[in-house]
Amino acid sequence: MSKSERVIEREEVVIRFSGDSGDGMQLTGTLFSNTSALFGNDLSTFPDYPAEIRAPQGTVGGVSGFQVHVGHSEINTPGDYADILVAMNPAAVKANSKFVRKGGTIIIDEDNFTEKNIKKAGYESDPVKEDKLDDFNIISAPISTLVKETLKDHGLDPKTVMRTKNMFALGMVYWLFGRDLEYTDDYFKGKFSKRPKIIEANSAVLHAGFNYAETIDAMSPVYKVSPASIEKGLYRTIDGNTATSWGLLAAAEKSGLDLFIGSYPITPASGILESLAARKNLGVKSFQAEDEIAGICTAIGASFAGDLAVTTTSGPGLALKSEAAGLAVMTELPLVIVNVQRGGPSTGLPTKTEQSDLLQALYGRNGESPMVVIAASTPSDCFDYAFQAARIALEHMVPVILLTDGFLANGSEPWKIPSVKDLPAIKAPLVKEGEDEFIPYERDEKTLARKWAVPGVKGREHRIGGLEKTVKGTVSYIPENHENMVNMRAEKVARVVSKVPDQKIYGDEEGDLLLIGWGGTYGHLLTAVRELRDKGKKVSLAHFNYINPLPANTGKILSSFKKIVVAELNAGQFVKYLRMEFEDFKFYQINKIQGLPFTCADIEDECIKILEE
Amino acid sequence: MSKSERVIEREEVVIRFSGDSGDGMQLTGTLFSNTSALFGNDLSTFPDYPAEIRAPQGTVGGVSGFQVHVGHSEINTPGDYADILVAMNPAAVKANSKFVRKGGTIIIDEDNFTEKNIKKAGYESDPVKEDKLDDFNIISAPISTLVKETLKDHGLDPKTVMRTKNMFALGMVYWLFGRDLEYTDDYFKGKFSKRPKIIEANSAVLHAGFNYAETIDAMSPVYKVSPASIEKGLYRTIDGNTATSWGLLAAAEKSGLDLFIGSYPITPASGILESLAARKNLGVKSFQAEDEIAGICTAIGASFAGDLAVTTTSGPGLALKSEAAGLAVMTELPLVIVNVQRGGPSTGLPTKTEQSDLLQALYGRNGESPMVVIAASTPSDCFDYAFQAARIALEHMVPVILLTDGFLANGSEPWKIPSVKDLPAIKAPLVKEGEDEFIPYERDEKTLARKWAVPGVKGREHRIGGLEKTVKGTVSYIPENHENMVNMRAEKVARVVSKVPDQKIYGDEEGDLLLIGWGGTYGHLLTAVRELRDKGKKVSLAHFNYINPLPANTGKILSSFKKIVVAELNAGQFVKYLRMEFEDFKFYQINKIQGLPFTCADIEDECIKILEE
Amino acid sequence: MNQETVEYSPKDFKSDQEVRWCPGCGDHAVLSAVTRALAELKIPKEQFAFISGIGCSSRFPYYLDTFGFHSIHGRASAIASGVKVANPDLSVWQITGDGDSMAIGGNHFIHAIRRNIDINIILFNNEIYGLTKGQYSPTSQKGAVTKTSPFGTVEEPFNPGELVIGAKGKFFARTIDTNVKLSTEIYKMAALHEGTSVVETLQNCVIFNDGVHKLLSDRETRDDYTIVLRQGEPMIFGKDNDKGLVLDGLKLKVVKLGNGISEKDILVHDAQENNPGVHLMLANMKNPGFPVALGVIRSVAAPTYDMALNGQITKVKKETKIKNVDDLIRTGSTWESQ
Amino acid sequence: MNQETVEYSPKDFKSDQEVRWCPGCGDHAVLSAVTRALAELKIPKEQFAFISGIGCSSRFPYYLDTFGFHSIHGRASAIASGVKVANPDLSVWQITGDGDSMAIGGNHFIHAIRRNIDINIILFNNEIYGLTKGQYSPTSQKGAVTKTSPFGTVEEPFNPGELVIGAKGKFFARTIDTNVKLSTEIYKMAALHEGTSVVETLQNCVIFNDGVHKLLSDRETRDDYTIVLRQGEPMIFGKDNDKGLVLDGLKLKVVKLGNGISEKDILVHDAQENNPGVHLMLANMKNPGFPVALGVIRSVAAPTYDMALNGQITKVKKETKIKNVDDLIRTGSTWESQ
Ligand SMILES: Cc1ncc(C[n+]2csc(CCOP(=O)(O)OP(=O)(O)O)c2C)c(N)n1
Ligand SMILES: Cc1ncc(C[n+]2csc(CCOP(=O)(O)OP(=O)(O)O)c2C)c(N)n1
Ligand code: SF4
Ligand code: SF4
Ligand SMILES: [Mg+2]
Ligand SMILES: [Mg+2]
Repeated sequence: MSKSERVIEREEVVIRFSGDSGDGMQLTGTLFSNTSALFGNDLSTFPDYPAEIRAPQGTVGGVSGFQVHVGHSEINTPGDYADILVAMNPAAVKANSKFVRKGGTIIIDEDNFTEKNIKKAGYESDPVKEDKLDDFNIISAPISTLVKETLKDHGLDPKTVMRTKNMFALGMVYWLFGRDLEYTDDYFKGKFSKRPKIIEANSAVLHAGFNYAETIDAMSPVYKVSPASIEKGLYRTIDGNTATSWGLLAAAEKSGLDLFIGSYPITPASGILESLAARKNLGVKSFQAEDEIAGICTAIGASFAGDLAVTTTSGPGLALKSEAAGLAVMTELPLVIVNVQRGGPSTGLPTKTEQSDLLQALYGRNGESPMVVIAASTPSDCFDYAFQAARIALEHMVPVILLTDGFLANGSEPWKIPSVKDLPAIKAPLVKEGEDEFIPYERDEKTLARKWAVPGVKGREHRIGGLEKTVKGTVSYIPENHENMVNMRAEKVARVVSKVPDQKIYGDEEGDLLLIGWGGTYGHLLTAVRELRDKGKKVSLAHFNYINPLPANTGKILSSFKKIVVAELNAGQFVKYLRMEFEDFKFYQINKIQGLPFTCADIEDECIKILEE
Repeated sequence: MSKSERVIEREEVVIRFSGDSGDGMQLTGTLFSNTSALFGNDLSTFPDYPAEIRAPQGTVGGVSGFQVHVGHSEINTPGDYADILVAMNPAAVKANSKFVRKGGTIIIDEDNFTEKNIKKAGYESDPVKEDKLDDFNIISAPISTLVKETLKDHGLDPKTVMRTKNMFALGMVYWLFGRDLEYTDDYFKGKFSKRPKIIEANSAVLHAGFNYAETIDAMSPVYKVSPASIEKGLYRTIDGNTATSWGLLAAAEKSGLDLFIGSYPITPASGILESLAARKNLGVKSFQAEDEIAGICTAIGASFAGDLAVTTTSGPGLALKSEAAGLAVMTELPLVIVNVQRGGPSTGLPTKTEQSDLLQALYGRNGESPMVVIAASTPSDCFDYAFQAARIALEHMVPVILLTDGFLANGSEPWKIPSVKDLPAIKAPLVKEGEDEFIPYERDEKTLARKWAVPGVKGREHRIGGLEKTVKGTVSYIPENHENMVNMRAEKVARVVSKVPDQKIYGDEEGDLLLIGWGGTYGHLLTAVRELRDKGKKVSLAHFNYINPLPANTGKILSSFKKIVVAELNAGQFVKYLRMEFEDFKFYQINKIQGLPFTCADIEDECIKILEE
Repeated sequence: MNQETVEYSPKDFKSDQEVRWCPGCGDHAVLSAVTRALAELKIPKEQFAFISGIGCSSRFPYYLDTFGFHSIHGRASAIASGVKVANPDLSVWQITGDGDSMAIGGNHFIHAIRRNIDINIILFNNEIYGLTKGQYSPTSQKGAVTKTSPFGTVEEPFNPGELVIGAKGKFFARTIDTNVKLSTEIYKMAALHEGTSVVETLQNCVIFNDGVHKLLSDRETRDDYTIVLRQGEPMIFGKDNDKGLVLDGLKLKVVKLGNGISEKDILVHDAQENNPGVHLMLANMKNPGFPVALGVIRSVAAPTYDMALNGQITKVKKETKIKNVDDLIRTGSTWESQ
Repeated sequence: MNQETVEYSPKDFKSDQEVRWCPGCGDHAVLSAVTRALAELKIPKEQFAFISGIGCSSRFPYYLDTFGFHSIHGRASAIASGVKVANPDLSVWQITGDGDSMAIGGNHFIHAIRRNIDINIILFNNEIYGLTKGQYSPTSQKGAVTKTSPFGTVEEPFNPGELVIGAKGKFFARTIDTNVKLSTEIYKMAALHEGTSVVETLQNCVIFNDGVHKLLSDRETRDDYTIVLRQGEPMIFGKDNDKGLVLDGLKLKVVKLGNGISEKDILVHDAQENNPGVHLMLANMKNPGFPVALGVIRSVAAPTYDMALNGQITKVKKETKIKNVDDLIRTGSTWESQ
């Protein structure tokens, strides 16, 4: 067979790079993604790595994976099953073979399939036999040997030589897809600009891999995924954490305020703090606090002083912030709290994704302490919802919780780069200097927001605090005043609905089944609904970004479908919330609590079951 | 009129003592309560004091009050309105006159009604006029002058003399009720055993007040409240915080374990720590921690080491404990968390009562983190539910949250003293020394409780922690294991239902309206339902003590009434929870968020409105 | 801070709120001293921000006509840090109790000090939890009988000065509520010091711990039981100025002047010495045996966090090519799709 | 603790769990040293409880075949305190990182020390957050470039020894991962000390902070850059044992032996001196200019919290008439109703 005969033109392909934590699989995946994006594919990625920095070499616990889904048309998930698996060692096969599509391709470094490694991975004998992979297209290459050979005259030490193995595999994959090596060569030049030997070595190995793939005959099939026909414009790939921090930066610029971030590192939220700490060039005051409580408290202080204040964390950190979050509710100061959800409870599964902090976000504070809660649904729309969270906080003088999750935070996709001038304006109710009395809890008629008088503004001295107050800011135990203030704070949050667009529906406005989701499961649910509709099912999707308050048309949407199914990566938290808010409906549930995203297939099956019930 | 003509035989009388924080009103009320209890009355008390230690003298903010409801038959609340108000100064009138029953009696110290004090209290002129108190029976006595006179030869300094004023007022009240002075005289002897002069002075003033009341003619009416016909037995008065600590002590004794309390002081929960710190004679290890987090964490450590471990707090403190509470869920260690609810959000109204921490107790933790939640409903049954909380924690190996509130904590009532031998046995699943493998998360078939192997027991070395684990205790990221463990932890909490008695109903088993309440509002709701039933309404009460899990018959009860009304001192938290759990009902709500208990009258009115809707 | 100078009297700093401390509470005197110090600083009123936690003392900001924030228990150091970093031009003060700063707030307290953020901390030390009605605090003396220690505490207290130094503190002073003049002076010095300044203010709680500092405040005893340290002056004290401190090997010793010992033998106070050894000993002196040290014990110049951070921002901003968000989101690898 | 003595070898203390630290991580060596120390202590295995927080180092308890608790970030001091107070017979150890103990856990850390609860704290100081992949910690040197400080940190680090002393610490020692022999010895001494003992263990994170302690561990430099302090011995160091420490006024100075300076001029180490002055200076010594002090720097006897509390309980129990709950609930005023 000549190459052209074996070319498979595909709408989309899923590829998973996997190997030891030290094998550089995250980088390999990222380079492949970027090259594909440059080529014009749409894509979605899912990194999946162990909680240990370096788990013992060669064990399943130490396998690090990076899955990329590239496509000609719109891609919404990193894919359920891989078409191609790159497995640098037996453990990588062990961990991943069940996620390879029947008949898919598995590329292995045969040099690593020694008896010792096979045992370490937990196999008794031949992995191909044990995992029944005979139907698969196994490409076994002596990668380590070939790399050594390639670099034998480069004068490098053996450790450095072996570190380039991943580039050999990447070269092979590029050949499979007919991709250009230029982007990757450029990357080497930028990254190692002061170490020309390393540039040369990586490049040599990359090309060797590409050439090797071309040379050997077993190499089939070759995938062609044409560029996606996406909207005209300037694009880049972006992950959720970066998008979140950039959205906040955009909000700072639009509001004319400095951005302050007070945070304590925690997986998978640290990336936001790291990305903003690097933005001193845009005036970001990044404060790495001694703990999560200090994170939110420094942010509250910065908000009191007039900055756009942000604190970022993940589940256990949100729990720690809950007392101080109540202070922000009580003092009615603008604040954005980003919670990148991960597997719980307690330390739980820190590097895995889950949606189980929703009820904590809604109710995890003492007293009647309502808070605006919104959720992003794709890596790139983290930008939009971070921007929106800041806008609501500043214009309504409320703390806002933005929920993302590990899947969004680390996943990436192409993003059409917006122009800041096209983003909505943000006008915080700042008070100017003056002689007239300043009344701290006097409210805007429409939004019920109080005014923001920051220290340094002449004539606006006043006191706020966590004790209940009268409108004038005097501490008060008067029963009616308390009831009134509790109601005001609730009503103020309810009125944020004026900034919440009507809930959109994918599919028809009515039908047999409405699938409901929220946050990071968007891609999977959308794909499932698409497939169901392709099969002729009367199924639509309502995927929520605004949780509290809910979009004004939510009740109406619910009443337009025969059955309502709420799918979440938890034991049923949004569905509980919907039950609280809407007494008249029966809600079905689909739940998964495995630290992993949904698979589209599961969702489809469940929906069909419910439809047929 | 002779005295006997003016004697009014009453089923029940409400009396409120009020004055400056420094006037000793809490003590006065307590002494009156104890005397009435000794006499055989049933009673209920409600202390109500300012958040400041000493607010400025003579201001409304500084008024401290203590209300007692005494009765011949069962008394369940401190009463909506007072029959008798003792007001030591104008501010006390200002703060309380609206809570006096039309035509009631107001005893004032006329020496304190100077122009300055009247102004300080916020009156322009005569309080009686301004508050339209002409219909009231005002007994104006020159108390200060009379006290000075009484003690002029006792050789005491003026400050000490004036400190006895409250005893004059108490003497007057005793006369009004025909009570014996003996108990109070004995109290002086015990309290001031080393200062005979002080005993004499207090006693002299008490008797002077009594005699003065007998002497003056304006003194009417005289109240006779006969002893209540309560069950035979030994009684004492008890407040909620003391009852809570004693219930925990009883559980320690029954389980054969030492009691460890790790807490940080906070109003209104401090009393529990204080009461247990005094119980070193019963071996209590009381640890005043540096903050709430250390409070719960030392308790978790003590639980790991084999003590019955407790941590106590109020709203903001519970928020701080939420991360560590999740650790207790994950490690499946027995732990009792007592939360004495107060007005929120944030610091809120720290000395006032509220029921607004329910959703925080249920959902205020990251991840899927279900916890047993129970609530006491009267000062004395804090004993029973504290005991029960400990029993569930120990026998099911779970953390349990016990909710009480400021009203229960500080309120008191007569309590029939139980015998410890009559309390149920408590058997914790402790593991003995042994050579066979210990499997940390192996579960009891019935309860799903794991076993408790404490350090020091030979051969039982093992490791636990906050990361997800397999049954054997190995850290695990396996998706199915996580899902299974999440479900197990939820199911384990659900199975606690085996210890939850069926929900009782006051009134008929079916009817037009079911009033639902939970926790500290029991007395008020019961009284309201009684009155409604007396009026012929088909109303019953279901008052919940077990919140999670709910009693097994809850659904059945709900379906036996035409209308369901949930009354709570918050914006509607239990009703939200019921909506989550039961999709098929419509729930009405009665809510009050004023830092105060319900008034029975309000509840009655609201129920009638809903009945007539 | 560069602002116009202005003239104030102490009462310009009093708010319209009713002062709610117990009559006789030491807090009243501290309020006096602070309003005097503020008036003397000649900083525009709107530049002051007072941040407190929870406790009797933490009610303080309500009584001052400045920007004020009565926050939550223990968190004032963190909130004040945020205020100062957000706006380094402000004069930021933290008001806190011994429980608020050293029990629940201990971590934020030591970290603010370590970072040397330019805030002025007035720490009211009454060795008790006042607001919650009399439980022991981390500064209560060992054996103290309180509501939560009916048989006496079994734990050693912190000494605030020692903890401050252990946390890399650059400014520590001590004063006492009853000495309003000294307090005024010290609060001013704290304000003028750049970096975290901690002023432990010994305060009497008349209700729950009356008289704990009695020997140090009573007219008859105070001169013998305290020493007021002043920069560059010999450490002499006593009703008759007849006692002094000298070094005996590596330890301090009290000596009587006269009989061959003269002023020049007495140790001279140097608050500006970087090595904290002597400061630690001075902060640790206690009765009996030694006078309690009042005055500025340690005052060492060092870069502040807020200045360093803002300096870094200024520098990076100057050097960058990325001037706004549009620039930022277009850096790195992008591609055109048509 | 009074228990039968028993014989163990280090491997008796190794659990069946796979050790998951990076190859080359300093934690491996600490694990070795600890298992050796435990074996040498001859305490029955079931008496050991190891409590940790979260961090790479905090995985430690999984690898030991003792009772172990891998808790949550920063709280190990509090949990360990609870364990020890509940059962004072146990040998309780806390394993913690520089972030775990001094960032989020700072407050519990200083309070455990102040209370002098008898726990042994091994503090792994790699000057970085390892587990979360390389952010700076409260011990990272000023200017450190890390993931969250791309332009260098602007804050001064804590020195653990100084903080321990500021918190009234009675036992502080320092060792380094690479010196397993010294570590073993010091962990044993920590275990034998009654009260909180803190052993700062300098540890190399090969991934995120490789080489931070290089000068102190490399064969060629370590003897000149460190000094191992031993009770009662002169403070001499250097490859050729030719350097020593002397006091110069109130400060330490490095001198060269010979040329008129002999061993007897050199300062003798006294870890048992109550006055912390010299200990503070020793703990603070750093390169360049001074060797870094290893060994037990401070070890002062003092009553422990757990003993005092349990002593109080024993005493009160003996004196009380209330022997059980039935007695208790019948004290005070009660009445019969018939
Ligand atoms: C989270 C939280 N925990 C506990 C409390 C209760 N509390 C308020 S003030 C205080 C201690 C007060 O002592 P201190 O800081 O010394 O101030 P003082 O009243 O003595 O001036 C405590 C325990 C609280 N308000 N919030
Ligand atoms: C409440 C909470 N906040 C943050 C984290 C994330 N976190 C885990 S370990 C760690 C710091 C680790 O540093 P260190 O204590 O020095 O230990 P090392 O990994 O260096 O041994 C952080 C920030 C967490 N797990 N929990
Ligand atoms: S309780 Fe003590 S500290 Fe609080 S206001 Fe009264 S005297 Fe002052
Ligand atoms: S990241 Fe650093 S500290 Fe953590 S295991 Fe690896 S080398 Fe050790
Ligand atoms: Mg105090
Ligand atoms: Mg570290």
